Amino acid sequence: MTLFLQFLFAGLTTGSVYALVGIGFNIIYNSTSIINLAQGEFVVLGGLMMWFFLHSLQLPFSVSLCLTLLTAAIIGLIQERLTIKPLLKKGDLLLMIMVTIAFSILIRGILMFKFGKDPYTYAPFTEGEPIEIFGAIITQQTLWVIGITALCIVLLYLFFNKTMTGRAMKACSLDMKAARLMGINVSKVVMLSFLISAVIGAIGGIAITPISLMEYDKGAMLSVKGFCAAIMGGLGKSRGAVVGGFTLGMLESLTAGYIHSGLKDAIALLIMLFILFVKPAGIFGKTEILRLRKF
Amino acid sequence: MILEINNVSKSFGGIKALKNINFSVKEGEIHALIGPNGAGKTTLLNIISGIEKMDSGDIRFKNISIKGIPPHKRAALGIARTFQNLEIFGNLKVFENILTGLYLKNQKGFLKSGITLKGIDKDLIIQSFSILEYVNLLNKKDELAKNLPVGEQRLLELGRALATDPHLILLDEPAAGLNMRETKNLSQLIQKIRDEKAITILLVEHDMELVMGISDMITVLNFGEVIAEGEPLMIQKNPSVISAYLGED
Amino acid sequence: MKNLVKASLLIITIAIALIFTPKDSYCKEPYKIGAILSVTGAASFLGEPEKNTIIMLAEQINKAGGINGHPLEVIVEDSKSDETQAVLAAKKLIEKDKVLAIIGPSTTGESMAIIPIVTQAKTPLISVAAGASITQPVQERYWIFKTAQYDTSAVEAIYNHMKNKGIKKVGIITITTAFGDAGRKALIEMAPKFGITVVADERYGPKDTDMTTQLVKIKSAGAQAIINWSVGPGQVIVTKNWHALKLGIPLYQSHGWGSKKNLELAGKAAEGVIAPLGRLVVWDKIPDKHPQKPILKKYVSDYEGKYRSEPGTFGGHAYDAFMMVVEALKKVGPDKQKIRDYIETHIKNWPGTGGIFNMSPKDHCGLDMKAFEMVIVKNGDWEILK
Amino acid sequence: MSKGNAIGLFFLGIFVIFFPQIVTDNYILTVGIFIGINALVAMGLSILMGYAGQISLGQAGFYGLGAYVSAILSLKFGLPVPISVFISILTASLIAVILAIPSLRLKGHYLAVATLGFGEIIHIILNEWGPGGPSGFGDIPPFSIFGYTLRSTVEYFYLIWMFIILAMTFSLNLIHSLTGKALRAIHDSELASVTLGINITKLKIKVFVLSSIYASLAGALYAHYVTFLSPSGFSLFYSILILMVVVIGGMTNIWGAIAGAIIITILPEILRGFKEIDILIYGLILTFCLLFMRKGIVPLFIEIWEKRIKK
Repeated sequence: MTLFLQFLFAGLTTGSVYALVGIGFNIIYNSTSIINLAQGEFVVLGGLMMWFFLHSLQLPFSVSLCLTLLTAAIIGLIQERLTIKPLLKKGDLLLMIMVTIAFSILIRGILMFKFGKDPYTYAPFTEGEPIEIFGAIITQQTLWVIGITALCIVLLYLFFNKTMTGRAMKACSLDMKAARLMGINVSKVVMLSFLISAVIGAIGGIAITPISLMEYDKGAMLSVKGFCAAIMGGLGKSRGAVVGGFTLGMLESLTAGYIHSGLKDAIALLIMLFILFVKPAGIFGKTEILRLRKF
Repeated sequence: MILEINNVSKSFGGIKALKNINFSVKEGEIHALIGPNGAGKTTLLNIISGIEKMDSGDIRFKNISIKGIPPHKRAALGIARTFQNLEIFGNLKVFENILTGLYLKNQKGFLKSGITLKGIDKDLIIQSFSILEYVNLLNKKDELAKNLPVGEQRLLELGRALATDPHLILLDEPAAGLNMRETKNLSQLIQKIRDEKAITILLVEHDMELVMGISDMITVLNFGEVIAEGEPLMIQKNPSVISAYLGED
Repeated sequence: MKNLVKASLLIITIAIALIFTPKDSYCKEPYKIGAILSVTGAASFLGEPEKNTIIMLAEQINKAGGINGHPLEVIVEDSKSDETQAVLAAKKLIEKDKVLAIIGPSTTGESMAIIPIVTQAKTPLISVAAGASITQPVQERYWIFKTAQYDTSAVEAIYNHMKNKGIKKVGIITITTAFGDAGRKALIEMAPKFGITVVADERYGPKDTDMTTQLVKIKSAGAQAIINWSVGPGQVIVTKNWHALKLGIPLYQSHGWGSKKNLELAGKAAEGVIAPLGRLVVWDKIPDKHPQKPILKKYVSDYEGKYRSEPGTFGGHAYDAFMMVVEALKKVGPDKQKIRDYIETHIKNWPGTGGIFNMSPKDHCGLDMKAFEMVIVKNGDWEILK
Repeated sequence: MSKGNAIGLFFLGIFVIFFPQIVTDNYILTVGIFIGINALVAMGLSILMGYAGQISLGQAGFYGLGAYVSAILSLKFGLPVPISVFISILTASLIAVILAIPSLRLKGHYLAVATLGFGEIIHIILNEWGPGGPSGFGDIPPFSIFGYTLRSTVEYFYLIWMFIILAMTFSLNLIHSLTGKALRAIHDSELASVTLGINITKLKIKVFVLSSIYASLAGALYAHYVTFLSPSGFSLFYSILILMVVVIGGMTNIWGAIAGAIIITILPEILRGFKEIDILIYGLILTFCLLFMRKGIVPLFIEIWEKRIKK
């Protein structure tokens, strides 16, 4: 029991980050049908920039936090304005997926230039002894990570359901043409979706860095895993990404715990492929007829 | 009867786009399908060509049910179509667009294509030219399709559909965006296709002059239902048709 | 007119200055040595200090008048931690630059990839990577040497220490890279010799974020100690997880642990971690009479003076490789066969940064477990265990 | 095949035959070999992207599969090299079919996703179960055929470029056949293509299998040339590198695969001086190409050339 609980906690920690990255994927996918493969880079950006403000500039925690989120938002904005907007009109999805890859390499290059290849870390948000629950141990930072993820989910839910802007974005994801006819500024929605995704990724990075350290090239792995999470939950369904992320984290941890740790990455990917082939709309989604896409 | 639509229904997220549609198209006729915007005309064409699935009902083509047959196989059976929002292959040359239509009856294996040195048969190219001549586009054969004006793109789509050697062509608003002269040429061309090639035509069109001028039979749709059917003169006098159109205007 | 006079005066002054500048004995043809190092890419933490070391040493030697009057020309190629690039670099050094010997590559995989090439070209290769397969079987590795300690030696040092402490069951956790894999194989293979059983064999990826699952599993398998074998962030995460879980069993790290950076990143979580480290890392803590001490002192202070960072164990491997080649060149001149023979037969009781080397036709590495000191982390610093 | 392409191929052939006679530098020939290997992988992806409108992020998986299967069969099972190369290609294309059928039946980016997952799985498998694990393994037999073993760099140069010319001929024939027109049609409008009776799923699967064949062949040649393999060269990074080759060279023209391979293979040699910012430069080049030179180098040059002729 203790053992199982301990595996569960480990799964929750990694699952939180996967979920946050997965949500980022979905927000952008909904507004543009693009798979933003630079999503993981924003997690890295969050962790490294936080370190930069905290340790290099010696700023207080709250200021560093705000500045980090601001930086991420700006980079997200730059990505959309510079690389997505000019291509969106062309409607060539193939090109847009590639440009997100290009942008991820760009961010990675800049981060390496600035921070080098060393890993970075900073102190946990609260100092203190780990907590024991039924014999299983959970660090305070882990609780922070899970708590922050939960908070993000709640805030996003409120945003998309209770605010005008959020509703407009939701409308866009259902039918872009109709949304445009209804007078929604689609270009703004796309921009906003990149901005929000960037900030969410950065939040994940800020929270996880004290546990897992952060280095410039961690993003690709996070993108792949976050993407698995999004696929598992059904691409485009925000709730799906949350469940997908935690399921994935849990599965990895349980595989490592009960089967073998060498297999945990393969298991995650195999499940993703399986879902893709058998139930492409995700665990929860209904398989709809996917329309022919015009390239 | 070359095409029979039996009790076809279709709904999109709770909204019924088509309700128990029944009508049939006689071989060798120009059959028009008219109705106000949102009446479900294009949806019906999509269902006939197999791009969208119907919820219930049956469609018979040449007395065979084509329910559940994928679109490319329907094309092989002899159903061709054009699109309201032009779907030409913009990056291909005009005559190459026709070649894509000829692919259906002249395709070779993938491997064979890779080891055949001489490329596309001369015969096929000549055939594509004669189709272009038929639709009056021969002088544009080497241009990129995307550089053609809308009117000629519509002709190109028609030519491409002809290249598949069909028995039935579904025309989705072929006159949209054309000027008077172009519309007139188009109507002559459509009649020529029926008369010379004996191809049946199912025409969705808003231009009433064109419809009334060339159709042998007209079916009127409104809110997903057939409200009238008959020859042009009869339809023009039908009170429910008039009210449907007046209601729109 | 005035300007013209000024200009000609200037030219004359420069010309005189050039003529009378003491030449660095550039009258003799330079000796060319090649180096293939992972300066960028995944293994850049190895290649970077290695490259710095070699450039620094070459400068020092040329400043001191070169080798027997011949200047030394070192051509460093970046293999980008990629075997394909290493092959290309080896071809270039041999065919184009016609070097007398090659130092590197930094990783075992890259070294293995170029062994056929240097063997065919009959060029001595002194690898700075650790894998035992680089120099074994030694009869097939006629031209190949290496200066990094065997993984097996590090394992031996750890198991020896455990034996003395009465530890009989260990759980190992290794990274899924060539480094971790080599360690894993050595750990499993050598355990019986020391009466030790490996009760858990866990792994993690180079970009994994949390290893608590593996550690808990090791503990629950009844291990009395944990051995982690990795380089990079993984070893710090394992340390942090180990500390947070309060497992109550000691954590051993590999010889890859020897960087102050790790202590900084792990903070107080690193307290009590034990690892076999080369003397380079703890050079200021070894007794003055130790034969390695003067070499280490000079090397570390030179390096830190020039690059403002610590050279680490890996820079040391390049130091040893380079100095072996230089000594051979000094004694036998520019002859590839003679350089090889000299290294094989004359590097005896030879103090380097990695240990005291004893090369022989049977051993092209020349180091054993005596190259390591068992070091524990105490108060944020290293402390040698007696 | 069009006249221009036939002439191009002829000159490529002449060039390949005489290049090693003029340039005897083994280093440059080795660079040439690696250009050839990258070009072969890129050629498949170029047809897939430019003609079937699909993207694969897992070409490294097929490349690695080809390399490992052929190496293992010849080393551990003692099969003659050409046979093991053949079996490795067969294995890769079989897996391509298994992967393609479900993901190409769906519309959109599912192939990108599936191949991404596939590539990573192959990487993990090679790490876990490949001979030597992450450390890799050596002593792979060199390429030999009819009892003759290829040893020198020149021989491998000829071998690899012979395969390039063969693959190029096949690809050009295909593109200029009626099937090629159908493929281009799919790229422009899937909707119109199906209504013309083109079985787009089947054609896409075939193109995907073709791309896997090229990639696995390249991998097998790599294995028997370098004679050492480790999983590190077959990661997502290589898939993206090949993607860059195709984008830079131009995906609507398969000559672009060769041009792109030349640039991407030589670029690291040029960038040696910029070691800290090389990733940045890669990113900038790729972004630039996608935003401002979408067609890629080869189609761009053809366009400029045609304009000049018209004048």
